[in-house]
Amino acid sequence: MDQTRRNVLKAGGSAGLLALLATAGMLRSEAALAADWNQNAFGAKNLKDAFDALGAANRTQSADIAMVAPEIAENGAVVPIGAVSKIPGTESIAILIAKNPTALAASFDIPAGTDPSVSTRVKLAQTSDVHILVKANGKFYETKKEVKVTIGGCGG
Amino acid sequence: MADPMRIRAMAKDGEVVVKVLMAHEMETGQRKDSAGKPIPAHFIQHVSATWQGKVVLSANWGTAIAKNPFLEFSFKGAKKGDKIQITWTDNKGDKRTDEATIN
Amino acid sequence: MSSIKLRAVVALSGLALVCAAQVARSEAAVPKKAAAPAKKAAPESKSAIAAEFEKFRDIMEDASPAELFEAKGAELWKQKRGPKNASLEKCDLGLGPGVLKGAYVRLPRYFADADQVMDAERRIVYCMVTLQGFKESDLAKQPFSKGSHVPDPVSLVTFVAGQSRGMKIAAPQKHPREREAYKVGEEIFDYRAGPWDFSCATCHGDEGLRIRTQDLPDLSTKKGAIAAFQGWPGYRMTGGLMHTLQWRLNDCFRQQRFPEPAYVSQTLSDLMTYLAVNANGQVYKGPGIKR
Amino acid sequence: MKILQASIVGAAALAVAYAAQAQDYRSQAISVMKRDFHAKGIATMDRLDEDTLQQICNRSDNNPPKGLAESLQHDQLQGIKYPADGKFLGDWKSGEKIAQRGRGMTWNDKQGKTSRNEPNGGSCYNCHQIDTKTTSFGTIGNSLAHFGKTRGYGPDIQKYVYGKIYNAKAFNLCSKMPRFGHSETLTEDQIKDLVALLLDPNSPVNK
Repeated sequence: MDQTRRNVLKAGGSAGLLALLATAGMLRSEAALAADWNQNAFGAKNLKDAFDALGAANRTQSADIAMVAPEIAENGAVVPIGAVSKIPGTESIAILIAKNPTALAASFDIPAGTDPSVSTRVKLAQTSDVHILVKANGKFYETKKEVKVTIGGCGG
Repeated sequence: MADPMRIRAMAKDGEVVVKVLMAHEMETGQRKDSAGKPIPAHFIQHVSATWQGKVVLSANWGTAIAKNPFLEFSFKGAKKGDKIQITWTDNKGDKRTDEATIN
Repeated sequence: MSSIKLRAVVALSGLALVCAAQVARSEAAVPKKAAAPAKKAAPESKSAIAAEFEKFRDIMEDASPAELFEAKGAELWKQKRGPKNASLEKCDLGLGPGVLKGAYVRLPRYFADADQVMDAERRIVYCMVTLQGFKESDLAKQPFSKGSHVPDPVSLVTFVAGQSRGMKIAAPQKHPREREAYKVGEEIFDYRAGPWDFSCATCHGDEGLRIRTQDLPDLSTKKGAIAAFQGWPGYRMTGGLMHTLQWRLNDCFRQQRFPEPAYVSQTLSDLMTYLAVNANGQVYKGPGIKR
Repeated sequence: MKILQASIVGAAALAVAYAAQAQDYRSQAISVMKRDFHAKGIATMDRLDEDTLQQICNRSDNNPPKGLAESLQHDQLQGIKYPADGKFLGDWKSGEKIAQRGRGMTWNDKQGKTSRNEPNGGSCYNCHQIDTKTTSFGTIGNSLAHFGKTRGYGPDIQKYVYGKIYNAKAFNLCSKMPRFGHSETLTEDQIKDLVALLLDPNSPVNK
């Protein structure tokens, strides 16, 4: 990966790049998609480094991001997380888990025509804040919520 | 070879809601086997959904996505009977594409 | 049942004579379940946690990873496999060869061809052996999901169970062997032994209890039995593994600190008969999600 | 396992009496289990054999006649080995770990330790509320929150708690609680640590 490309990724994340190419109507190979995977961001060991690697060092707390997540998760191995952004011009939505060994869990690019609303299920190593990071019109917005992880019984 | 995905795509009120389940270990690389040897990371890194050749969702994933991953999203423009393709690619280069009809 | 057992105690010679007088009294005055009544700790927090778990369980059941295994089982059912290169489409799950709809909720039942009361997995394994030529000893080697390994019977049971989704549980009790299975199952359920003096009933014989944050249904009641029957086969969040009732009972015995019951054995069929019959009349929702 | 003479006679008589019953589903259940089970790791087949106490509890729906219960409780009490140094209070911090740990004694575990080579756990939180900071606790047993604060810290209660953990059946014959000392699940030092968790004034349980 050359330096220019790295800078593009660092500045905009794969989200911006993909949106750009999508609007340009370019279909890319799987190899190119895989190369988009932001090693620095996904490899970051803590929240700050992950935000930095996504170019999201500066973020605004926003009430226009809704997170659906349990207060207390039945099992940290499968925690449902939903994120909805009401911020106009939402380009991407990322899920970060503060206390996981690597903080960035997922990043979704939202092309025009797709709702800024995604759900998935994540692993939580322990009780942790879960952050939703939204990129809209080149700016970053954030909300967070604590999800508790408990010790269970025999497994139903 | 990886098992097929389960894709449900339902058109409702001008929108298509897509729910996908993928069969994948999503091994974090942080675990050890019973002999104490680290189990190498093996996880889906990229998922994309296309409708009529247009990417309607593209995601990059890390190791924190739960085993046998679930993904839900919705988009506008498609109608019943249209087809949607989902493709995942993992860190070992394995990939799988499945198709579903919107209903 | 209680009075029969007390009569057995009365029948004690020697020592029993000493306490015969108290027997009559205890029959009248002492409630049936006298073992260490539990004082409920913080019921508010219990219900709040349980409600939260339930809400997100519902979200996940809407798209349960169990579906992946149900689909796999459907493929396996049709495929010609095994030494005899046959499919399972002629397998009789109790409603006739190849009849899948409603079969799961009518098991365990007595099968004359095997002269056994069989639960779903035991019957499927029987079909894999008789129709396809697999060896039971091979299937029993690693019968439970582990890591990325999902045994074929697990996917098959999940598929078969899915064919009873939304149907009422109707485990039969017509045949004498089915009634016997229920009675023997009940005795196994109540049998305390091992270093920790546990029976199934130690944890599952009273209402409203929980272990850690996990609710413990009282399997001797209708309400408790359906809670335990429901959701199996289940996708277990811990480890992300698909498991059947065969696994659930096996692991209960492990945690009961017992030795290991054989895979698809009578012990497990009898216990499942006890459970299913207690749950009779209630609607089975299909393969589910478990903690 | 130590069984007193009277109990052996009782058990034998009971077994004989019971075998004579018609439609004996219980003995059928026992023979089915003995045929279907196999030893695995430390979980040997003798675990399926009832001792006297288990026989009595199994045959009375955990509600034995009072006289019999008292006599057998007495036997159980006789078997408790109290610490030779007469001290009951160990280290509550270690006690908390033992209370949290639920592993040990299954067919996956090792002799006297867990599959992870830790000392056996007491599984206490599985059934009891203890330190209220731990919200994941069971309700099979009663709440032990603020145990010493509400019940006192004296030597008598220390001895009682030690004995109760060592062999709960000495106090309530068909209690659901395992006999942790009697079954050699926990060592003397571990039981002392648990006593301290409940009865050390500095333990968070009493804060």
